[in-house]
Amino acid sequence: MKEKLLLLHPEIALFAGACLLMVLGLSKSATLRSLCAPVTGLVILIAGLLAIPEVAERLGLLTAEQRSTAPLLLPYAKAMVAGVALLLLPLMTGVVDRALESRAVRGQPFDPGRSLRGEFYAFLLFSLTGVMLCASADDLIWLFLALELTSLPTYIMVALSTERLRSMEAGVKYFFLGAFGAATFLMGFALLYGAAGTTSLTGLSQMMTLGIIETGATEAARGVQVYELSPMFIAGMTLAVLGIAFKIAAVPMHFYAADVYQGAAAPVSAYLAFAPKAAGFFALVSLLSAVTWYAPIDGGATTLPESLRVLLWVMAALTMTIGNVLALQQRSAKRILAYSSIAHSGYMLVALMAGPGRSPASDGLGAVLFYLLVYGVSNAGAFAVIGALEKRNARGEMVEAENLDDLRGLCRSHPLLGWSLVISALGLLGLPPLFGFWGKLPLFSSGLAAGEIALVVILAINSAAAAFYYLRLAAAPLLDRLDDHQPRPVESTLSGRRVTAVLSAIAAIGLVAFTAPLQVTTHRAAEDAYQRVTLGERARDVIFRPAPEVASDERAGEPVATAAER
Amino acid sequence: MLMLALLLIPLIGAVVVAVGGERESKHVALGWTLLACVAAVASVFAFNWSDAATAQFEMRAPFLPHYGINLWIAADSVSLLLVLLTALLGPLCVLGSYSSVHHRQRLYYASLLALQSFVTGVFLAQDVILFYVFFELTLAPMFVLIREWGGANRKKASVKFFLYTFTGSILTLAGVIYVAWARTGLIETAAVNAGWTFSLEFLTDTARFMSSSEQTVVLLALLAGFAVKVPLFPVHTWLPLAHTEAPTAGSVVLAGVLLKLGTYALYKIAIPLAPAAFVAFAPYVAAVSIIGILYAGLICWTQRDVKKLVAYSSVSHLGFCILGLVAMNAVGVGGSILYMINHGLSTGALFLCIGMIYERYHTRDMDELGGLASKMPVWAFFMVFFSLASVGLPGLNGFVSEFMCMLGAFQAGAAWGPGGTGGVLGPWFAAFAATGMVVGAMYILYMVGKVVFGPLTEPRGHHPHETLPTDLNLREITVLTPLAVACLVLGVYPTPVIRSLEAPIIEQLAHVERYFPEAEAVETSELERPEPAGASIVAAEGGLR
Amino acid sequence: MLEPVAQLATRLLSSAALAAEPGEKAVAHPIQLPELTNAPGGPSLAYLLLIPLLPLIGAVLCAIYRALGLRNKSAAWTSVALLAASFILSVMACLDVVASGTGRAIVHGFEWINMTWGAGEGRSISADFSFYLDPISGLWMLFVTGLATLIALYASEYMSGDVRNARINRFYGAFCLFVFSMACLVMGDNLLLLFLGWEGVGLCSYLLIGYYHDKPSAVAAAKKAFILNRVGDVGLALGIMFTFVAFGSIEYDVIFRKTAELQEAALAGATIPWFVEAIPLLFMVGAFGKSAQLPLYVWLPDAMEGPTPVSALIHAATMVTAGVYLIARTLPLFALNPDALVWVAWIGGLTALLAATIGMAVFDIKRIMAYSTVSQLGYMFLGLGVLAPTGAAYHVFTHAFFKATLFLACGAVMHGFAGQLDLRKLSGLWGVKGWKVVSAAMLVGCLCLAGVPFTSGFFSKDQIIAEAFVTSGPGYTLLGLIALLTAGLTAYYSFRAYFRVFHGPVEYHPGADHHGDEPLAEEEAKENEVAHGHAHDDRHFHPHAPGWAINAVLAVLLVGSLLAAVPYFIDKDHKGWVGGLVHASPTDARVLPDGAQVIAGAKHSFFGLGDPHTVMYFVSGAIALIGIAVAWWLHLAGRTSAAHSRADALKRRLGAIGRAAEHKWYVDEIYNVIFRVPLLVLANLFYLLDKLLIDGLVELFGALPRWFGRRVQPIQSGSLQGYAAGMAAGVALLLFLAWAAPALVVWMGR
Amino acid sequence: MLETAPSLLAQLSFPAPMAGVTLFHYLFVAACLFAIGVIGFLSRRNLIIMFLCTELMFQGAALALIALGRYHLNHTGEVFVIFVLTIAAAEAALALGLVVYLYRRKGTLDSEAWAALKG
Repeated sequence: MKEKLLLLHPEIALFAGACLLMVLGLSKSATLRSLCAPVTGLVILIAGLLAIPEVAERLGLLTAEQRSTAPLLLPYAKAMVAGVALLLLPLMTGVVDRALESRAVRGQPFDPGRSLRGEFYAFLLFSLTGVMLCASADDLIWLFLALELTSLPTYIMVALSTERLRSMEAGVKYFFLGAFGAATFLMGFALLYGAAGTTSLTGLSQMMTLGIIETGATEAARGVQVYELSPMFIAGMTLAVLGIAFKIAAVPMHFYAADVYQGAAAPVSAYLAFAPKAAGFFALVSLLSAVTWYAPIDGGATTLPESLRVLLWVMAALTMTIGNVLALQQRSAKRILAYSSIAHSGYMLVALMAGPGRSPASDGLGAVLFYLLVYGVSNAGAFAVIGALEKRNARGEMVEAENLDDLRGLCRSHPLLGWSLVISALGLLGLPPLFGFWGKLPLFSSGLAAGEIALVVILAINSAAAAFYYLRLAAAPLLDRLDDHQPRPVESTLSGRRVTAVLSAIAAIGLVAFTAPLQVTTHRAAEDAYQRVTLGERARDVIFRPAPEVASDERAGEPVATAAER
Repeated sequence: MLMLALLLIPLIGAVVVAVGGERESKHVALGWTLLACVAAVASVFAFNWSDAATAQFEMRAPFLPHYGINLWIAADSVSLLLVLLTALLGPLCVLGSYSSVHHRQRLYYASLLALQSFVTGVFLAQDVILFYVFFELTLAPMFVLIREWGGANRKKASVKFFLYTFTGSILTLAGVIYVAWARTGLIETAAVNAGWTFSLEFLTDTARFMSSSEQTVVLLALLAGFAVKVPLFPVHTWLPLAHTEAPTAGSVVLAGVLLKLGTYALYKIAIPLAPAAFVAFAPYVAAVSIIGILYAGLICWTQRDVKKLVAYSSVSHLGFCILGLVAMNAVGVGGSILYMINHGLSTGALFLCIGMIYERYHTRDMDELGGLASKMPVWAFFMVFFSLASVGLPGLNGFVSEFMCMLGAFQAGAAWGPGGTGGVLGPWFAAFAATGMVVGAMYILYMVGKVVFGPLTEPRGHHPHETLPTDLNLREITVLTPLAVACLVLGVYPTPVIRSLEAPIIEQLAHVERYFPEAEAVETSELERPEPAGASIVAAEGGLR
Repeated sequence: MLEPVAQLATRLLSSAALAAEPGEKAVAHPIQLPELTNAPGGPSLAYLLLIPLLPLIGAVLCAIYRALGLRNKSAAWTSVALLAASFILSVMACLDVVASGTGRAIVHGFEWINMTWGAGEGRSISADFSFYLDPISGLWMLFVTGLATLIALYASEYMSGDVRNARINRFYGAFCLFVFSMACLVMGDNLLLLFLGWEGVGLCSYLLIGYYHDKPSAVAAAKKAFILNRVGDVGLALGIMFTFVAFGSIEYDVIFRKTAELQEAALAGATIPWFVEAIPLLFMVGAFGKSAQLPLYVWLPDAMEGPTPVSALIHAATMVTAGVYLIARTLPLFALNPDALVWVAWIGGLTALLAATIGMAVFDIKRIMAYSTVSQLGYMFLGLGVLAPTGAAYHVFTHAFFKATLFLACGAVMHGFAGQLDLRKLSGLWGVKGWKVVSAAMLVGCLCLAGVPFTSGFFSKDQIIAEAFVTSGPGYTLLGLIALLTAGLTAYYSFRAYFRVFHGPVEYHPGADHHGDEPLAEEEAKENEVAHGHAHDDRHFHPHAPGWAINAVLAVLLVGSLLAAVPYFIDKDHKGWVGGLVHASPTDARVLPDGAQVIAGAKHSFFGLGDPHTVMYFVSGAIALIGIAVAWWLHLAGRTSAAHSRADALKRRLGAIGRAAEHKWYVDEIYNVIFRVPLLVLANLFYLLDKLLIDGLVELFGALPRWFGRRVQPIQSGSLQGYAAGMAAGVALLLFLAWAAPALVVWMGR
Repeated sequence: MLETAPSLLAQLSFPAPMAGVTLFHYLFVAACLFAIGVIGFLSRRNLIIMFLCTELMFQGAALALIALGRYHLNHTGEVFVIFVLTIAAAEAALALGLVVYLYRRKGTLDSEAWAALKG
């Protein structure tokens, strides 16, 4: 228990910061209140730093051998989350309390009862805590709590993000469906516990290894060995995966996404598109590692138990496709981004299926972890641009200029925002050599390495279909003209949003230089996580799918054999 | 170094133009393209033509070691020639659009320069992923060019162009990755781990270990991207639209070099990566390209829009190019590579000529234009000259490549004569393709007879252009003359070029020859020696660090 | 059909066998061809390169003149000078070649297309700009350059109308370019260079037919000529490919050596491989296209849209004989496939007859001459087909002279009478002042064409017809009769034109145009009119009598046509000087003329009347005279006006047939319906297919995702319960799927 | 799950007083609770009742956990349940707050009143 706590410094820091902010937000002095954002940034920064074992050791929080034995997933996951959160923070400033503050400036007495700011940032930190805890979870209970901790604050953030009714609607949908989803994976966890008799992921994997969960193997036609798992386990696993699918907005739990993202203020949507997704994928990685891909981690023929494979296959295919085809229909940029985020979850599911691999190229889990960063960065930029533009709607109130037509000619009216949007959109599209492409590459390679050719083809076609709306998103600001009668959107007074936009655009280009180390890191992290859950041992020496097809005809046979003799 | 310069000069130029002033942007752009030309000329002299097969000016930096992806550029004679073509067309495009582009000039010339740089990159890349990166990158500036300065239907055209080619090339990416992964697999079974690599020279060893079914899958994936780019017959429909809508310079680059990306990729990547499947598919590809020759040629004959006619003629011409390629013998492939260059010259020039007319008359409708010879003789001369070049008149460049392509197709598999070579085509293919000569004459002369010759007709209510003279001005003549000279020289004295192509082609063909039907016996005996595998492994390990 | 072919083949081979016997002249054995001592080229013959080069320089100079916009005759004089020089050089070259006993000379220019992909024969292709001169090509070069010079001189006056708008430069540019291409065609030492010339002359004829490029008819004619030639060129190109694959090279020397070896093999009983037999058939197609034989002859009459000098040089004297040259040049290959020769003979004979019938009916003098050209070319092919290359070559030679004469005479008439060519509108020119030379030239030309005894045409045609009877091939006797009939028809239509235009009552109506000048600006047109004294109404119309250049050239050619008979009496044992040349050239050292002799020996009497040639003198001479008599009776005797003659009654009696003949047997219309229209329909069909089906499919695929999206969108109803229901349903479904998965996978066999 | 019940019964060691009541029954009840929750969530339109249905689903899971914990003879299940209860409580608080907030704005608790965002 103690050594577990040792790795929780970031979470602890975040938690403390949250409590501090709750108080800070209520302070009488405007200056102190205005410190909320900086303090939040500081806390997140500290958390991110503490996540790095070397730093923690320097501070004496870890001994050398503790550091050396510390799991590799945590530093990456937490630092990455902190980093993206930092990128998002300037965007989040000033979401709430603008009216209140302006009134306070005009000399009216500050009414703490109506102030939300402190809570807002606090909730942000709580939710981040949840995400980080998901990464370090090694027990179903822990996982359950972490996931809930991630979501609960966001429900409120969504509902309060604007005064408009639509954000309340978003809150309602998000909360109730979220509860539904939570119940689903809770039931799943319960059944898993029932099947395995333990809630620790390691234990679960042990039970798998010892074959307690199977009811035996059937020798099927064409020498395909299929292991039958106990139905309770299957049901539990399915329910768990589906419940978590809500967090990552994957079919069939994706319905809420578009409405919620559209209803919430763009900054919050940006956060929703990233944080719960990250949490969900961390959870899925650990959970599926516990179930283990039955195979030596040989970069080749890893595979899940049949049930899960089929389940994830269908989910991935549907998620990609439905997300994209629905995005094609939209005129609202926010809805486009929402559906595209669904599609991106689908892409990541492909890699998730592929599972661990020996090299970064064939490692699906590493690909997922890496793609989370890629997606988080580009996505933040796109949402930031939308958040940074305002226009007066029919009822005369300033609202986000989220319609595609409002983005026309942005490159000329607001060059910074325009070009950031272009770059982010192309990045999400995965146009080489932007960061997005280097994120897509491992998805393809790991998927192929796992032999999921059909799925990869679906993935390819989907990315092509996605090009259609991303192209719109990129062409509107660069090439289209704003027709005169329509109101020209103005840039929000909150300068932070522009900062996020530009930063993410820069990151989308600059991070390319760090692709290699990042991919290696993610690979190590994923491999290490997998090893820990499975206690490093190969689950079973049954290779379900025959090893990568070596040419069967004599043309190929000869030299291979000779090479083997050497 | 020179190659890096050829790659970077236009790119830097693009940035400079983009941030520079609107008014002088065209002159700046011209300056940078000319600089690129200088570099190109220098590379001609620096290149060691005596061993043209080996990639020279090599520059290499590891990018993703665990993927074996390197930033690796080099040029053998084939790529160098295509780079030269690109560099030559650069300034001509800029100069050609001096008077036709008026709004957002910075973006326009920046896109042109960027496009040139990316295309150069494709021709120089020795790493498949790098190749793919440039291959995709070319889409962006071209999309901008069509979308912003195109004709009435430009939005549809640009989106169609982008999506069509993008879809294909993503599948191509999947295919390439599949090969790389298959290689890791086979290396493991060979008890040596060379890991991943995307360097062409290492990937080429993979094929011999891949079953023909696997190769078929790979080839189909590759074709998905490359055939669309070429474009091959059934997947060509994006081209006429893109051409008719694109601005003149856009069409020139599109026809001049962008289409060559497809053919070049087929030659450089498809042949070594999936040789067995390539041989197996050659007859079908050849059949399709012959259909394309006649089909597109006949369609040209029905066109009213001159530019559309030339666009369709590109489809027809590239049919010859592919036919020569799938002949898979020296003459055919040499002809096909020569065809890439020649088609770039003559068709590019034709588009320029048409653009000049369009600037003056604001129409390309053959019913409204006619007999311009009597009004603008200089233009007429160039128009007729380039038309004859593209019709394949002996003495001009078109003929050499066209004849070589057909002869190659004829030889391939015609083992009954001393002049025959291995291959899977034969006289019948050449015979059918040869009828394309007649069709080509039909539509080109139809166009010339309508637009250049015949009684003078001008669009109703036409009044002379405010700035441009009736006939070509000095600038326009300057644009066309180099192309004309190149056409003539390549038509009369192509031998040096052909000789320089021999070595690399023979090297490239070594990959496929062992899969020729009649080569079976030889090839199995060859396989007794495991050296290739071992060599590849060692080489790959070398390549990874 | 087959039986006689086999017979012919055996005879060919046996003839070769005889030839192979010792005691034959060494030249009769190609393998023993004396190696070229001075190869490549050698100092003595290096000037050969100048023969094509000078005209090329001329073309370039004319282009420069055009660029400078010169409005004087400098282009004309430049061309004349250079062409004359190149003629002199050709003469010298021929003399040198004949003198050097090697029978041929090869001069290397520079590399054109060269590629090597391995060691050994057939592993490399080389087609260079290097030239090959032997007696046959020498013969061709002689009359090509010679006539070109004369006609250039003639055109200097004829084209004077184009001086003021500087188009004369264009004319002479194309003219010189043509001579250059012709030189490449004739003197190229490899088939690809021949092909270059082949298409080059096609281009020049395209440019010159379409010279008056504002006349739609001219442009159409030019297009027609080029495309029909292209059809032939396809055959030639394929033939060249076959040649390369079959012999591993396309250079004449190699080809002829290999051919000879094949003959050896064939004599030894080996069968000729199919791909060697295919070559002559393909060459034949090319020849038919270029030399306007059935079924590709239709372009030649329309080609008369060009200026008359062009018709004279290109479309009568030189270019159209390229086909004959090709076959004569590659005769050894043809000898390997007698079928091809049979085809050649029959196509030639039929073309001759058909064209003659049309020539009888049309009223445009130039068209008459055009059809007679087609007809005479038919004779030449017949000659080749019946193994009388000597006769064919000789007929080419004579025909070049007298047909040039005829065309130039027509041109003079056209020039003088404002483009009038209708023989119903002209009459009795002999009586008009200043037209004596023209009339005389016309007379001589017609005499030669008709084959009146002791004219040049008489001797050359006679050889061919005689051989037709002598040589035994499938239906060759019938061919001979056809040839005789055609001879009669020829005499009739040539003198029909002559009698109507140059005799009878003096009467003329001017034509509409100024021999096709561009419509110049108004004042310039007037100026032009004054200058030429042309007017559009007949009352005060003064025919524009030919000037010195035209008269001089006509006089020279007139004499030349007459003298063309002389060579027949030189070198009798090879049937004339031309025969000597043909015999001396290495290309047919083997089969011919020995083969012809053997075959002649097989049937050495003409219907039992003795030596066929002697008999033929009388027969064909008589037939020619009969034809002339008929023409006199129908068209001169008792003709009172230009328009009407006794022939009208005959024509009325003939009715439909006559009209059909006058409309060229509606061949153009038929072709249009059979080929052009269906092709056009097909093309439009393709375009439709492209837009609807192929692009439609693409669009469909593009629209599919959006369609799917529209179908899916309703699920996003926005209602909380709806979403929950969707989620629940999804969970249930996937639960079942996961439970069923193992069974499913086993069932699908993974 | 039915066909696996025997194998479970084999190791089953529930105490006598409730003889015949096997784990299977508990799980069955739990499943019923869960299902009822789902059905209620789908069928009722009042937000509060819908929330209560989610609570029902939670409790179903909780019941299953307890029974399984007893079956596996360890306390993990109970521990889990305690945490579940806390989370449920938190959610309840959140839900009630939200409901009040919503009611203030719209004056109705009908879930269908919140269907403006769609597509």
